[in-house]
Amino acid sequence: MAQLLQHLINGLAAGTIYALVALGYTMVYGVLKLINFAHGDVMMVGVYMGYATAFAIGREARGSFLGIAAVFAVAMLGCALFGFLIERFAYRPLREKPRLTALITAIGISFALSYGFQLDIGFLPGASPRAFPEIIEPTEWLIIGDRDVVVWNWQVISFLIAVGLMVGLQYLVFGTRFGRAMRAVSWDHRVAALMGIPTDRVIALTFMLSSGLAAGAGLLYAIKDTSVSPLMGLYVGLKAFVAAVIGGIGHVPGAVVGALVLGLVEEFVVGYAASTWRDAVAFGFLILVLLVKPGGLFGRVAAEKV
Amino acid sequence: MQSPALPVPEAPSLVPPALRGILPLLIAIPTLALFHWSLTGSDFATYLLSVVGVNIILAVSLNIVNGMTGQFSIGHAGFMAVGAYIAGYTSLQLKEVALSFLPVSASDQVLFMLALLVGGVAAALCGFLVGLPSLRLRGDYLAIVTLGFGEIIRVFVQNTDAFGRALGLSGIPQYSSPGMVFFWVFLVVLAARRLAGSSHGRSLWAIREDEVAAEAMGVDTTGYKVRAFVFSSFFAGIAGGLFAHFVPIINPGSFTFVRSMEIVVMVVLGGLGSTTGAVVAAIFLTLLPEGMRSLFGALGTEGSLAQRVDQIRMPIYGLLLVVLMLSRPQGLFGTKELWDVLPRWLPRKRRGLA
Amino acid sequence: MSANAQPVTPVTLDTKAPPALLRADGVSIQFGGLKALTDFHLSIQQGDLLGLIGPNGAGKSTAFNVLTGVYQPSQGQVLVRDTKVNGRKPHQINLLGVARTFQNIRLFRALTALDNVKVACRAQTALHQSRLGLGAKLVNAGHNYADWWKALLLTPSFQREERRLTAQAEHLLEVMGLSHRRDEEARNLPYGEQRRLEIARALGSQPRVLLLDEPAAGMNTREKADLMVLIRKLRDDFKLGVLVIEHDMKLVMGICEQITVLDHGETIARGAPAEVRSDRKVIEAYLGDSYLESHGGAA
Amino acid sequence: MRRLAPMLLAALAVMAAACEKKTQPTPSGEAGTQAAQGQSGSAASGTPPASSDTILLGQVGALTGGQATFGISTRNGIELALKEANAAGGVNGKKLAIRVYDNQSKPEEAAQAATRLITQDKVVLILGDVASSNSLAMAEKAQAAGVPMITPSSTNTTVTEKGDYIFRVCFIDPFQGFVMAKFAREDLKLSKVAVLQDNKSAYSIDLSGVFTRKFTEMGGKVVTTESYSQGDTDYRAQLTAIKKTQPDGIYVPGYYSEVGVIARQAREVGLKVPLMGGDGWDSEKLFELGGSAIEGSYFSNHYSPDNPDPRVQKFIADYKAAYGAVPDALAALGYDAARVAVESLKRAKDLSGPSVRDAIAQTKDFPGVAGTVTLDDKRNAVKSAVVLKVGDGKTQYVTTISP
Repeated sequence: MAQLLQHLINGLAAGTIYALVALGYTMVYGVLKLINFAHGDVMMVGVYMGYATAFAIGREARGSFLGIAAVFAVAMLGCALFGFLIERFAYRPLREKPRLTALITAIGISFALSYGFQLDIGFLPGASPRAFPEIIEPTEWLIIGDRDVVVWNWQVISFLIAVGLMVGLQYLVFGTRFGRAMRAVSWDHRVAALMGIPTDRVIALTFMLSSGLAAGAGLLYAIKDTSVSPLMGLYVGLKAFVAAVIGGIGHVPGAVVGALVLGLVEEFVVGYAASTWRDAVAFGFLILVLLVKPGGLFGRVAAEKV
Repeated sequence: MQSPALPVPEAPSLVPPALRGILPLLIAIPTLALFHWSLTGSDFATYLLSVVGVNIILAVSLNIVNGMTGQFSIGHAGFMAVGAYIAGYTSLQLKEVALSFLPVSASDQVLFMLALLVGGVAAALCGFLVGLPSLRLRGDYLAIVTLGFGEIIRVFVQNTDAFGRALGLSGIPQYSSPGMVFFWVFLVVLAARRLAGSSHGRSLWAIREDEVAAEAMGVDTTGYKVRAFVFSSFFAGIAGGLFAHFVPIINPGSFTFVRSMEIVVMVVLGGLGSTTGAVVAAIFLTLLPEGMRSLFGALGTEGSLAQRVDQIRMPIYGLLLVVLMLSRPQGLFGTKELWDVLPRWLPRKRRGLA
Repeated sequence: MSANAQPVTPVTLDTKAPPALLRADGVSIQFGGLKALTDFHLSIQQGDLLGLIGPNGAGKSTAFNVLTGVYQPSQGQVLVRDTKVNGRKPHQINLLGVARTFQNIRLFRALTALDNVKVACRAQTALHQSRLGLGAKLVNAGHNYADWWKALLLTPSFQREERRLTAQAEHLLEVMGLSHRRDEEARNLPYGEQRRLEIARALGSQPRVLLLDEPAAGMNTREKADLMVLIRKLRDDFKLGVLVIEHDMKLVMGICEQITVLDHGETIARGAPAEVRSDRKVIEAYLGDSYLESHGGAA
Repeated sequence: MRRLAPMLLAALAVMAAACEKKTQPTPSGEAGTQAAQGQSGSAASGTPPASSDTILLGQVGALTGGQATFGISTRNGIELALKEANAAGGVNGKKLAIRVYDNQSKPEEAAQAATRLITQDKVVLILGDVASSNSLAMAEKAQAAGVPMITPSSTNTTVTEKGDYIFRVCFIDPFQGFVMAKFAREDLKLSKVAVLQDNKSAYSIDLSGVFTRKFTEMGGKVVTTESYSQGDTDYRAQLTAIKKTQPDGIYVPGYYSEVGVIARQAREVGLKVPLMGGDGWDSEKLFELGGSAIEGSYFSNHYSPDNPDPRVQKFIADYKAAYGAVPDALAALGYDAARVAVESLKRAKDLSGPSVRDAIAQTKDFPGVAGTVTLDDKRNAVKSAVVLKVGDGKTQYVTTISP
């Protein structure tokens, strides 16, 4: 029983972080119908930005609230700018071109980033993983029994941050003018442009938002698992993408639910079945969901107007 | 039925109809033999060309699904893995076997062919299974199912002792030769072209252009999509089999989704639907990293920087992809074939897809 | 077949005639809460030229989609020569002899005009795979794969088949006056020719019933007049039953022998053009007062 | 038909064209062209041919991809050894040069790079990769071409079974698994051990298999075997499952890049028992990644940095000066492999494959930094292993176990 509870907590912790990354996939897909394969790698870049900041401000400042805020701010803003640049120079020129074209540039960027960061030249960090500085000193937040179940402070903090970001996002999409513009662009960006919506700006902002969110998620991830590496984006990105599809890609709450479900499924497969089959089960689960609900858990397959 | 029965016109070609089917083979086999003979003794060319050939087979076969049928498969490496492992395993089992009525080398080639076909058929069966969800799934959702399939295959192999788990299958006899690889390249190109020009190919194009209209015109869209998957994965399996017989060790790390992505890149770069485009893109992208090696090698061989340059190839490869797509978003040839984009003074084919 | 005819209220029209080529019996369809079509009846015989009219959103295209299997009816049934086709896929219904065009032209844009027609011609040689047992399905599947092999091996029989398809498609292009566009990509054709090409393509599937969804949309008066003549000619030459959705009153009234009027998914009138024209309900619901005025009170 | 003949011709033309294009920017480089056109001419492409004053060696390693960090360490070790050898006058007056190719941690790339080294660059000897599957791919090519190959750290038994040109300077998996089983049973007196293996690494699976067998034979019990995949960062689920079985030790035969994080998370879920591992642990990074959590763990290794032997201390100092880090086991093995190669080249009567092979095969009691190397008739190094304890940011020598 205690073990079950512990697995539940672990699964949720992993799921919240998938969720933040999955939200980035879903938002970009929503406005552009583009599977942004570079998303995970953008996240990785953000984490390294946070890593560099944490070192720059020194060991003492790191633990303070301001220190943490600075690390997150630099990483998220830096990453948002980075996302903007990628959108501006790699995706925007291809917007009216076949959809697959932009997908290939996304793959190109993904390769360039994940391989580029493996170089040990100049500021690039090199291939080996590094320990992420403990900007949040880990302490037990809740202990049940003889350490049967342990909830850590960072689990609570990242859960709160994640929930806060999600609520904010939901408000942004459904409660603001920008969100309305975003949804309009998502429906049909040509028509939205005709209606006077500055499509380019909306798309650019969406990219910045999703990249910033990815950086935040990446930092939480790095805090949770205490390490950073150039390939981390590949794995997290793929899983988050799967989560977004399970929830119904393009659907904001769907991405969150999909990610939590995926986090739990993975945790329980490893905890109670064979850990070697984790990835297979994750993908098998995905295929099963899609066969039953072809648009994901929440997405609807729009009936094509004939 | 109501339309007047039209007389079927006679074949306009000089070549008798019965011969048209096999004539390319009659030309290709001696050419390939010559090609094979000219490569004897140059191992690196042999190896490199084999890789090029395998990538051509992969790109051309994926083009049937992604380009001609307009579906979006990103799990091609999975089919390749199935072919590679099944063919490799078959060859390992048959290593000691020889057909008594043939000389050993000929017998090896016969068994090799057998192993390839077994691998191809196994991959085709998987293609059938993966194609089935296309009953219900469209576009990106189908894509992620293919991706999932590829990953499941990888995990399966990684957990199966018979397939060597993480170490992979090694000691597969090196039966493959450029002649054999390019024989299959020739077959897949021929098959893709003939398919494109046939009524079946037209049905695939129709699905790509407008699935609803195709369905309304009596095209069994699901059936065609499944068949396109089967056809394409058969050749992917063959490519895997060939791959296994010249590397000659296969392990799960060679069939990740990054690999699938590389094949998708070839198809899109060549121009979705263009068979020759896929061929050219596969050649170009396969030789590109080796070319960079030569380039960097020429720039300097001493010093520690020179030893690091090999790492720089992959980031540059990624950036080049971006630049290429920005400069030619429709791919090299669009949906056209090589001869449609050749200069005017060269003899041209009639426009159109057939 | 008539033995297992369902106990439904027969369509009130002409019950003595041979089984209708295409018949809708009390078809209703709902999307969510919205009733797009209610209790729709229709019957098409060979030689008929029927019209289906109604204001925007009246359910005309929905009716087409139900008849061709794109949508499944919530209630009622669709019969092709007394065979119930509910639940069958569009391509299966097409193979039973029902072909259509689309309101918003849906050609295979990157294919040549000839290839567009050949796609439809080809399909007719495929086997009917509607309600087959497993064994038959397997045989069928085997046959399908064998067919691909024929194409790959370029067997003489395959080549003959290809030539036959080409000849057939060329003939249809000629009928529709498109021979000069044979090797042009469909997307490069002018609008009116695209419409005609769509009809040629529909004819390629050798239908008994042809459903035309606003065939004259976007045409000028002269083209429309030509089209009217052409549709009649096609009906006679190809021995078809034709159902036309049209906005242009003149066209419908000019060529159709019987007209069904839809409004909000309900059939509000049916009859000869003259009857429909004088139907008060139709005038109010569909044509509106302005029409009455402009046509000097046609009734 | 008419459309096929030109197509074939075009395809051939394209192939030729593409190849030419590829080497266009290369001023002197015709390698690609020649290769593609099937002329096995002399190695061109800016490669210094095996001229009179240099001897060219080749290395293929993972410089990018999931295992890049190991490949790069190996490369550094080799580089250092060659630098020293050149400073000491090279081999019989000739300087040594090395050509390093990346295999992206993929066997097919390894085979391609090895073939390129052999036929284009005409190297006299190849140094292999860390991952056994990559070394196996290279071994096939090296053996077929009759070019000797020394793998620094591929511990899978099958590698050297590929043929008489393939050598290694490290011990093999069965031995290392045995060492830890013996140590755990006899020195630590453990009876219930859980195993956590890297399912993506043949090395890890082998060690875990041998350990399980030996440990059971010695009367212990392996209570559970869990797996992770290289590149994972969250092991809490496995560790929680392990915790349930209440082991008194955990064997984690993986690489330091994962082990450090595993140690932290083990402590986090409340597992206080010692961790044990193999030479894959040996890196300064282990302390960084594992922090205080890794202290009190044990691993088997080729050498101990505490070894007062001046050779070892000098190597560590030189390596630190050159690369700013304490060498890990892979760097030490790379260094040893390169030095064995250099020594053998000195002894070889000429630079032909068979002569070099024979010279390598005679290696006996060679004083490497990672233990003394004597090659047995299966071309494996017969070496003893040391067990190290991790404590306070460095390792402490515990014991030596001989085969």
